Amino acid sequence: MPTTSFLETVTVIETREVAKGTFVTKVKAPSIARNVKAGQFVMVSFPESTDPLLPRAFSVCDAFEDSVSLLYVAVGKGTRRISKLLPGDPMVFNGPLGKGFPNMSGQKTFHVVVGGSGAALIPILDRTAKSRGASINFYYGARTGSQLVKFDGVENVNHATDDGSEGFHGNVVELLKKKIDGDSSGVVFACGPTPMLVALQREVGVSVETYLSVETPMACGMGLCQGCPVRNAGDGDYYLACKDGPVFRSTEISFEMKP
Amino acid sequence: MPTTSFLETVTVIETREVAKGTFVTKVKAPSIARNVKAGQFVMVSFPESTDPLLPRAFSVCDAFEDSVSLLYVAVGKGTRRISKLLPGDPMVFNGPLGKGFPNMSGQKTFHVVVGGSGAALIPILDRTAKSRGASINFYYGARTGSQLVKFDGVENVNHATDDGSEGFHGNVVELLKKKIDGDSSGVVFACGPTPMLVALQREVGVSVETYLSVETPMACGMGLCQGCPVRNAGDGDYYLACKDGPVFRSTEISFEMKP
Amino acid sequence: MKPELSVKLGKVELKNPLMTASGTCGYGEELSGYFDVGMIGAIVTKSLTLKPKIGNEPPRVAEVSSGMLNSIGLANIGVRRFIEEKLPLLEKLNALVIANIAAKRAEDYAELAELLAGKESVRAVELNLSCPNVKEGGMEFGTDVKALSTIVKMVRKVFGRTIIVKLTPNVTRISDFARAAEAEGADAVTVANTYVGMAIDIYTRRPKLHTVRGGLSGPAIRPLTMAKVFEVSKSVQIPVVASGGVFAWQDVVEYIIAGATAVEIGTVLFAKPDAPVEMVKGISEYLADSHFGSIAELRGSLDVNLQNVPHMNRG
Amino acid sequence: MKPELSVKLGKVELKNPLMTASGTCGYGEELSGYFDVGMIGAIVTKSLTLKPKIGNEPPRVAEVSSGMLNSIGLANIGVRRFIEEKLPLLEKLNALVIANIAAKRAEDYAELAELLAGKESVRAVELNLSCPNVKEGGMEFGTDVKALSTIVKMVRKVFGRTIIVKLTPNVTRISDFARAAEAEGADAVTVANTYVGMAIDIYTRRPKLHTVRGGLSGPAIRPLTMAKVFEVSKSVQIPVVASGGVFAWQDVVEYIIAGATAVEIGTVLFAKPDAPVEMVKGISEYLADSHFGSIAELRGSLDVNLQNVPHMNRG
Ligand SMILES: Cc1cc2nc3c(=O)[nH]c(=O)nc-3n(C[C@H](O)[C@H](O)[C@H](O)COP(=O)(O)OP(=O)(O)OC[C@H]3O[C@@H](n4cnc5c(N)ncnc54)[C@H](O)[C@@H]3O)c2cc1C
Ligand SMILES: Cc1cc2nc3c(=O)[nH]c(=O)nc-3n(C[C@H](O)[C@H](O)[C@H](O)COP(=O)(O)OP(=O)(O)OC[C@H]3O[C@@H](n4cnc5c(N)ncnc54)[C@H](O)[C@@H]3O)c2cc1C
Ligand SMILES: Cc1cc2nc3c(=O)[nH]c(=O)nc-3n(C[C@H](O)[C@H](O)[C@H](O)COP(=O)(O)O)c2cc1C
Ligand SMILES: Cc1cc2nc3c(=O)[nH]c(=O)nc-3n(C[C@H](O)[C@H](O)[C@H](O)COP(=O)(O)O)c2cc1C
Ligand code: FES
Ligand code: FES
Repeated sequence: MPTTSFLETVTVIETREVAKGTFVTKVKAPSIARNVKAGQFVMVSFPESTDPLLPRAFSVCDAFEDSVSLLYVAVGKGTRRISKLLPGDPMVFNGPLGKGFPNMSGQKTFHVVVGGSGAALIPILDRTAKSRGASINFYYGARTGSQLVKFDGVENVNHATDDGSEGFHGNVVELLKKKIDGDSSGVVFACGPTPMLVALQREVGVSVETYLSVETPMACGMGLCQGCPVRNAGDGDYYLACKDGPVFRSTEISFEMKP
Repeated sequence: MPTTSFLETVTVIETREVAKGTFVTKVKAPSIARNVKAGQFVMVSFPESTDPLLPRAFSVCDAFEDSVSLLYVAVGKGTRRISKLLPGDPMVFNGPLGKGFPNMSGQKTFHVVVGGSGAALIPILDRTAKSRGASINFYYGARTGSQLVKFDGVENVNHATDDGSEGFHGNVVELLKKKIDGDSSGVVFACGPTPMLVALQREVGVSVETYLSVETPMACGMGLCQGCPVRNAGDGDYYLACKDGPVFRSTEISFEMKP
Repeated sequence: MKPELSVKLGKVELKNPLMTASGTCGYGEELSGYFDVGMIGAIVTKSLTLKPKIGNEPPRVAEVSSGMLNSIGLANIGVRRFIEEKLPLLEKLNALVIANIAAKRAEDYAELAELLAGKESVRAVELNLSCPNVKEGGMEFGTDVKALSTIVKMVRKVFGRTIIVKLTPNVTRISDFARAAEAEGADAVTVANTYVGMAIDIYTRRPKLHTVRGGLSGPAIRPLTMAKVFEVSKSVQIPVVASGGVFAWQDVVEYIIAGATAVEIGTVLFAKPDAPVEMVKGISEYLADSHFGSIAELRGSLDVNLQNVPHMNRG
Repeated sequence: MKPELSVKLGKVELKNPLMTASGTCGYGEELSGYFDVGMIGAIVTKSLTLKPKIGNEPPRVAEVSSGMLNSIGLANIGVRRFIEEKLPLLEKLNALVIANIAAKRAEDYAELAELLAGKESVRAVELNLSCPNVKEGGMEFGTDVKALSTIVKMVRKVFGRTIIVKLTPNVTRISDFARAAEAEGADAVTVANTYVGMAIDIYTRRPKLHTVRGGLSGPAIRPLTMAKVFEVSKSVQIPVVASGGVFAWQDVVEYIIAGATAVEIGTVLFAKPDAPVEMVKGISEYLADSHFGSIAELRGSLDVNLQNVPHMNRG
């Protein structure tokens, strides 16, 4: 049976531009805030409008008391629209949806690898790790330093940039490999562009317990449409990213969408 | 050859709710402001959006120096959208379009009959009459008093309401007939709902020189689509409301759209 | 007095004219967290095939202006697992169940219907004919009047309850197909499935769907399907189920005025999974405000002079 | 280096692939206040008939989701007044003129073409076949392959310059019609005219168009026409002119990638009469940014494995 989810009319509390073209929007969404776990997502739509027509999926970036935050890069119709909402404006959230990351425990070290809007997972994973007493390290990659979001109160964030303008000069998977240096005792969580996930699966997932949060096009987010298949590495059947994921054990899936 | 018209990106100066559900939006539109005459209209569209898809026609309500005002009732997609724009927001105006009312002169008395959003013509006709030294009277009808817009500095406005809550109790055509009382020396200008225009044509247009500004659905406003036919009372051919009108001599046209 | 919302498709009575559209509501239970699925006229299942199907490679969905393209490829768990696992859930939820079926051979439609005939709680079958006919080189069944007639005839023999034939809109004159379905004893026709469409990413120069072309649904198609519902309702006596682009209760009313008996809602569920709730309310209030006592009075109430309707007087 | 934008339709060379769509630009001169009509590939006139036509009763236009319905009814001043009054203006404006023609009898198409053949400045004719065939009980010419062939053959005899056949999309398989046009010597096909649609005012319960049904244009139809342009461009050797739902330069590029040689713009002109100016700029920059030297290189560059394209693998 699916996790309980809510169709909630939420209202905007505030929106901030946290890096070039990247925004965090905080909304009042009590039911979702109280039930979400790290790695789950919400489908966002706009009442009284059919443009955009389909709801958009966003990972929950943080949840605290009554509020939920989203972090997104304003690239298209949906994200540009959210970024322009004023405090008090409504949206409809459907969530929390999907299966999040496995529960964290104090026994293990968690290595979280993110790129682009995958950085949305930093605050919620950090909050979860702290509440569970787990030790967590972040590896956060971007093309250039101005795209990196700084998160207040989050420690252990290792930056990587393609142009070397901040942190490690190179990609974030290289950075992770350098840091763990063959130690396969930890757990890797990752969220970001598909090429990054493919590299992790190939270069890290074989030796370290690795979980990937995948992004596929989604029309519904709740198992209605069969629009979000992810190939099962075993029998070649499909999982649904929205119901069976979006987080998968890296050994369970095979990427077939051209990255 | 068509009147010169401009495709102007205009910016909102301010929007005021001037009666229940009725708004006046003032924009900066220098080229149109300097060239418009009373009874002409503009086609309004929104850059970067295809919803609404077609531009909307609005009579120019007033034009002064660099600015143009529109008066509208927020009933649908286009009007609701305009009413929510903030100062500085852009729209695209195409205009001035169509043929306006005939020139006014000091020799005659002008009786202007308006209903609903037809009230848009009061300010611009008043301004024109004053500049030409013509004497002008307005007859302005609505269902109820709260829908009547009060125009600063405009005198000689006679109100009529269906419910008698303000001014004459009855319809505005009756009011006009009572006031002119068989005197056919003046000129009647009218703009408003089709049933009002039909009544004027039948009951006043036969004896008094009468000009009607008609409203038809319009897709382009500039003669491209042939979407806005108005039956020629003579040969049964069609005029185009956008190019040959929207103002017609009442004896020239016959109404066939079910009012 | 509350207006009467119930409608009949063959012998089955729906408590209101709303149905879910196949493929947009999973197997029904997925919606049960959002509203009481017993309150909607009918739940129409994802197309069921004899064997489970994994469906097409991704990407399978893409958004376009006021619509979406899909090429799911009939991904489903197969009719047997449906009967074992999903039907009992739907029964428990008091849903009125209509099973949509699809196949690549005429015989397979009959076999599917026969399997479902054994389950009383499957109150009707809806035949999805937008599938490639493997014998005839992959032409859609629904674009070949003879193939359609054969399938309906075969299913009619084995299935005594309501048969609804879901027509494809991708033909020159859809009413020819509706008449053929009626002639073979179908109880209703659904007008219509999705329209063949396509979109390209101009930067990668790749199609947005793996299968290149897919089916267009959503508000973009509503005026097209409206014209077809009107045409078909003037051509056959059996009820017409409208399917295409409904996003608000006003759209349901519009289809009923055009001649529909019931109305399916599909793509809207993705953004508003509880849409049926406010739609039933909206329809009910509209009927009351407009002094209609029932859906039947509203049906086909379009005020129109048929002489104004040239075969195709446009441009 | 500036990319080469010119394209050829038969013997006529357009300086860029943009054309106005018939019926959406008056006779061309109406646009001249908004941009230099000599800069666009071609101006296609409103459909011309032998005698002037006053057109249908209003209402003739209505807005729907991402589109509009129209039933203008071919209102036009007639071919003779066009030649006398409008053509000289277009010549003066240096427009490349394509005359769109329409008729209710095959012979009339030939007569129209013959009249226009005498005018050198009419560089091509585009045959609008979405008209009722009076002899065949009002079926659209464009839905009858034989009627189409007859008309193209007759026009080919009297008109030596470029003949473009504008196809209707309201058929099961549009490529059959494109092939017929090619076989009779047409130089290009336009894919496609508007789609039959309908809308109802639910409060008056009257159709939004006097003729009840009308033609759907605008972004809503773009994915549909995209699929047809792709299909037709794989079926014939002659150039395909795309027409349907272009609102931005990206849409023009998408059609060219799908296989179009030229692209008509229609409904967008109502909101943006100067749209061609920024479209030419956008296309030009796209080509440069993507390292294409010419439109010809971009044409049909869709990266696609044709084996992924089932005849109709949807749902
Ligand atoms: C489970 C899940 C979780 C997600 N979480 C987040 C999140 O936390 N933050 C977030 O920003 N997004 C997230 N996404 C992606 C999100 O759903 C949207 O696709 C994305 O935000 C773009 O939406 P849009 O409406 O602005 O763009 P659209 O209008 O849909 O697209 C506009 C254009 O941008 C391109 N485009 C679409 N997505 C991207 C992209 N990611 N990068 C670059 N170009 C793109 C498209 O090809 C298109 O041409 C998630 C997706 C899934 C499936
Ligand atoms: C020459 C001309 C001048 C015009 N001048 C003005 C003007 O100065 N001020 C003004 O407000 N309008 C004016 N109009 C009408 C205007 O163009 C729009 O049609 C109107 O404002 C509604 O637009 P919308 O986008 O808000 O509604 P839409 O989204 O187009 O319509 C929404 C709903 O409202 C209904 N509706 C549409 N118009 C009206 C109406 N007028 N009253 C009640 N219901 C309606 C429609 O049937 C529809 O169901 C003029 C029209 C013409 C042709
Ligand atoms: C994602 C998706 C999957 C669909 N799957 C099926 C299907 O399996 N069988 C079927 O008969 N129709 C299927 N359809 C068509 C719908 O049932 C419906 O007829 C169509 O989408 C038009 O309605 P709408 O615009 O309300 O979505 C599907 C549509 C969508 C969007
Ligand atoms: C108002 C209007 C009038 C039209 N008149 C004609 C016509 O006379 N002849 C013709 O061949 N096509 C006509 N068309 C079809 C257009 O030329 C074009 O093929 C169609 O609108 C699709 O393109 P678009 O979506 O860019 O508008 C007309 C379209 C519209 C909207
Ligand atoms: S997004 Fe619809 S099933 Fe996953
Ligand atoms: S509105 Fe297009 S011709 Fe008048």
